[in-house]
Amino acid sequence: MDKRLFLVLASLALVFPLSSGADDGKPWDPAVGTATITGSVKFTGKKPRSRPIDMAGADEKCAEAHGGKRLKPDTVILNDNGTLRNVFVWVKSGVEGWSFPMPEGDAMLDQKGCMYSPHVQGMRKGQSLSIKTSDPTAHNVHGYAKVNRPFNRSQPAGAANVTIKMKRDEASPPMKVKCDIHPWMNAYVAVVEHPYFSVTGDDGSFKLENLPPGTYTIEAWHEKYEVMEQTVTIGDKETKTVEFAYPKS
Amino acid sequence: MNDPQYGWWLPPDVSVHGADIDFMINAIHWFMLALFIFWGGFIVYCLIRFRARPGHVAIYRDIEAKWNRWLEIGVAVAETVVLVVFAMPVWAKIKDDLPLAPEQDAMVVRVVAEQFKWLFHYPGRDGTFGKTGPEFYADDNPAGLDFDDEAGWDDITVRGFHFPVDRPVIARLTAKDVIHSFKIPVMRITQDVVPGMEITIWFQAKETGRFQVGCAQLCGLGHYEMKANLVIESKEDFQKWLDEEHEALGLDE
Amino acid sequence: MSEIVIPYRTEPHPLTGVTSGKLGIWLFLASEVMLFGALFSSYVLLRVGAAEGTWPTGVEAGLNVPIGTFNTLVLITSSITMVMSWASLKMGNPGAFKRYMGATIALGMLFLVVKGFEYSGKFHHGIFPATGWPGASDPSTFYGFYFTITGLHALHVFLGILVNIWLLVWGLALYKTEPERFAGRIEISGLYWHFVDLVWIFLFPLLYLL
Amino acid sequence: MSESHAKLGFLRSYVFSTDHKVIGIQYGITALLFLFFGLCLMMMMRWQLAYPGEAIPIIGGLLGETLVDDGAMLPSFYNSLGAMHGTIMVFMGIVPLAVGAFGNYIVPLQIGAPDMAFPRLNMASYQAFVIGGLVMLSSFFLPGGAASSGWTSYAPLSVTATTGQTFWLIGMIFLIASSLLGAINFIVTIIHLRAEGLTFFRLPFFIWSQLVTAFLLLLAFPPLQVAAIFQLMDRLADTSFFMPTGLVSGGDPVAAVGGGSPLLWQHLFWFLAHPEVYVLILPGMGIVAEVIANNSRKPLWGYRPMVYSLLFLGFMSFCVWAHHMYMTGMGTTMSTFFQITTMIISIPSVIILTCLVISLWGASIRFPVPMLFALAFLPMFGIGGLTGLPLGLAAPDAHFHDTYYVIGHFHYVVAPGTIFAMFAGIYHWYPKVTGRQMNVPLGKLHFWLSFVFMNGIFMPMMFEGMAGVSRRLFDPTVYEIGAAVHGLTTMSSWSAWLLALSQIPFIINFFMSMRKKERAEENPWQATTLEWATSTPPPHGNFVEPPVVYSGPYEYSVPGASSDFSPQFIKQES
Repeated sequence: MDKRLFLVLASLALVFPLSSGADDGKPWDPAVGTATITGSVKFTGKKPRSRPIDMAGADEKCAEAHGGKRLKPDTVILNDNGTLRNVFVWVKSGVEGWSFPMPEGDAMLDQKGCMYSPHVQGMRKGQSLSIKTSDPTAHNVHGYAKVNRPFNRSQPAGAANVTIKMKRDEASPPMKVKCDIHPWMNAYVAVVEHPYFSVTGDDGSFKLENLPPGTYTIEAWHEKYEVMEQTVTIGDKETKTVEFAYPKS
Repeated sequence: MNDPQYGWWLPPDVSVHGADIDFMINAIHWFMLALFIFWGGFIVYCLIRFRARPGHVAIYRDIEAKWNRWLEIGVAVAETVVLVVFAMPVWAKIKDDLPLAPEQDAMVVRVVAEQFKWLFHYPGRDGTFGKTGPEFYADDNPAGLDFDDEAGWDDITVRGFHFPVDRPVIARLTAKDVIHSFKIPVMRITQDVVPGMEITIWFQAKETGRFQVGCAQLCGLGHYEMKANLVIESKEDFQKWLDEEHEALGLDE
Repeated sequence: MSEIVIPYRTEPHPLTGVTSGKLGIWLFLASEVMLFGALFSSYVLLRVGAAEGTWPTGVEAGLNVPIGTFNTLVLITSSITMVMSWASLKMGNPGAFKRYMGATIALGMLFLVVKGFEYSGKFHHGIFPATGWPGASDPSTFYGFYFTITGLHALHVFLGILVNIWLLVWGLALYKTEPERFAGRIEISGLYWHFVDLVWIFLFPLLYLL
Repeated sequence: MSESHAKLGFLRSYVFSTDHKVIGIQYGITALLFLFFGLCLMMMMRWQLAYPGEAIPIIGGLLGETLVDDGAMLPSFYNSLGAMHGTIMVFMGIVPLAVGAFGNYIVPLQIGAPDMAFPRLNMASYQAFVIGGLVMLSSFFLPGGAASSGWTSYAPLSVTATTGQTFWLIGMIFLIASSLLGAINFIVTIIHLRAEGLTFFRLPFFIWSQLVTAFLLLLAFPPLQVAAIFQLMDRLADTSFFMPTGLVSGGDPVAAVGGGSPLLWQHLFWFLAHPEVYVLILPGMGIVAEVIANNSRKPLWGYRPMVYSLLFLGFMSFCVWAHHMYMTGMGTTMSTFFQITTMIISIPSVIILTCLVISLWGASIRFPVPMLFALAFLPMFGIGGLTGLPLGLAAPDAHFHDTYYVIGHFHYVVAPGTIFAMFAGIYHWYPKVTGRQMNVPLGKLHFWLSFVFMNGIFMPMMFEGMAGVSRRLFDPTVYEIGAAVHGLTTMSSWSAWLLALSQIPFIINFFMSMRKKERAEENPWQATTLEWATSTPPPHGNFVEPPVVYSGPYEYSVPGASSDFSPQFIKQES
């Protein structure tokens, strides 16, 4: 239950930290990034059932944001074109050895109407996750990180953003975020070392741009289904399409 | 914010069994007050009459007090009366007399406690609960329903508690993670909800109203927020609410 | 600052008939009875509460009864040698005391070594305190109890060995000046040792046989 | 060379001393510091309760961002404060003060012994207490904060809690070991080292209370030791003694645990913790009995019934533990048994209190500061005891369980109850320890302010509980009932802060009186018991000549005697 005690003791023992940062590769050269992988995530099975969330019984302030309409969980959302939303697609291997420029600003996670937005997102290792509350009620954001340091912070209505720096990769599986006060609220945040990741939206498509030519393992992750993998080789200025189909049959 | 119905003494009682509890609480407090005044009066009297002053000498030999024996016997008798005449029968009625007979027309509801909200599970139109189990718990399935079981598909799972007045309610309480405690002050109910156990309680309301369900056992940092709205309503209103909830399920889509 | 003299160190108190040290160790053992009593009652409570067929007997769970029996005999023998060492002191034979005390310590260590082999055998088979009983649909806490109770008992044996080694190597100097007081210390250590032995005699059937 | 010698001398005589008097003082100072620390934790909690969500004045800005948000307290920090306030007050404040300090200092003196039976064991138990205390305190600096599962540490919440809980358990194991060693020492000392002529029924009531307390510690603590070991195993070795099958964490089922029982923890915990309640109160009763007998200038009324009640109380305290668990779904047979035992155990408490009250009849009552505290103890403990009555019955408990009524009830027993008794003891024995009297006007100021504000804190809690406000709520105004009685909460908080300020006269008095030139008389209270038979402060070894006892402990105002007190250690002309 309490592996962290061992970690604390172990880190106490290591007074002088071992040298780190061996993974800093050569600086990124935009000129090589010419290839693109696109595709979409189809959904072929029977539509899974879901039940509406009742917010009003526990917290009227949550329900007011939706005008009394019942929301359904964000777990499995099927698009009209038969594709699956909220699938995290990323390059699992093949881009090692580069040091990519960091994006400006933080990755944002908003708490609005007692739902997290976005439900699934990717961010860069070393970037900060900024958790905002737009609700007139208290939230408590609890990050069930397994690789990074877990966090658990209360945010009363109108509180300042909680900012957490993600120091390690944690993409497979992504970190789960839950609200301790509203148990139906959950989100997933994947922390990736490079910028090649994408989340399927309302058309079920994804796009991984500016890749250097090479052979890549592409992973697709969905919170409810099994992880899928495909290997692609792309050449200079080439665009290839990769299709995933859920659920695995 | 100040709700006039709550003050310094007991909150309003809308339950059928609460009158007995309230009677006991009031009677015991009158008894306590009488005892306290008697004792306090005696002490103050002694402090004044037997204060040290020139010429006053304490009495060495034991005073022959008989009344203290009577006081102690009186306390013992009062406690026995409270225990045998009130405490035991009242508690036995609350705990053991489950309204299981069909003519009592008890409503059954399943209550699931989790960090940090309550969930209320009604059997829905078909009157039967769907199959449930801890292995089905998931973020999109807080009630732990087996989605493949048709009997459970019309079940109503909500975060607020509604039940009709003048009809016995049997609540089956389970907890997912840690110990919680199901508390409704106006119904004079407190019942710990222990993970790994299903605890059955029953109660019946005699008045309608809007109140709150709370958690009385420390269950983590969101313990203070673990509340649910409670609506005790007439049978007609309750049926109307059930119908609305059935609509909200969107089964016909 | 002169050394203050506290009475009833070596002579028994007329009311209780024992020295202070002995009364102290009896009280300590009373609290130890509560300790192991609580362990045993917890075991019984969870075992009675476990669902049908989820609680293995010791043999089903892979505990080795012959080894357990051997260890029981080892501890009983060590209790006998403990008594003999005290008796030899009383008869004014420090040489025999050393031999018997040495044997007690050696037997205690043998017990721990055998126990260690039992543990490592379990670990080797992938059985840890957190392991549920694999034959059952519902996990039980049998192995948790097995490791916790025997572990605590082994800790008691270990502490007993330490005390005995101290008495044999460093404590013996007292024999030359105050033989009675030293014999009293051996008796106190012996009472503790017999208690640890007795606990095992309850533990062995509870975990291995029932 | 000579300097290092002197240093060694200092360490040997003040830090690693085996003299019961020095150990008693060490316990006393450490426990008072812990009590003060516990008070500070409580003052922070009271701020959050009175002004939820507002920044804590002064210290709010100093705390880290995991504890406060813009200076306003976060719920996890509140829970830590609650758990640690309870633990510190009970296990590191009152028990060490009542048993460690008063027991160590007074018991050997009052029975005419040169020291405790096992002086080195005595030192070891103080050291174990300090280590346990430091482990507890250090947990505040852990990443997840200190233990936050309440002082009761109910599983499974505590099993899945942050690392602070592990420190709590390890700290508890040290504190328990300390208490066990101390208990053995007290029992042997009281049975074996009584002075000649000091038969059991000539023992002062305080000694009896320490003897019974020691037995309770000896027999009740091992089960908690077991519970702590089980919980450590659950946390560190992933066993599931307290973890049932089918738990869910973070919305997902936990597969690997199962087979345990959360109620097992409660049984083991309360089997200790109910006798623990008597550990908290009995030494207090003992001190009050001493002070009242001394200042009423007459023998205690009903000494023997009091002793028998005490013994019965000690025995019965092992049979009532499950009255803390009526609401866990136990059957009516079990609850009936525990309701009956609970009603039975109230009778000896009533007898002791009645005897103390009747002792005032026909007395010649003086009102020095210790007597004021002892007299205030009587009604305060009375309120605490009486309010236990509805809680001991299952049906009213259905309303009161885990409300502020419970908090009010047990605080009336231990705060204006035991702590007032402790103050009575400090004012009473201060001249014995230091050879100086404490300042009287400052003492009276301290008493009256404390008396008013103690009630100001806890009386509102009774009404809040009556209204149905649950305890351990970070922000009770979240509930309609909590918002309706928020005025009471605020009153409680202000009283708490004023109570803390009221301790300033005491602190000044405590330190300034030590430096007074004027020495106290050898027997300033004209007392009869043995601690006054030796010089003040007593020498190493306590008595130059072993004292001999000729009479009972409270021979005051004996007809025909030359003065109004006839000490035990002086043979009377018959």
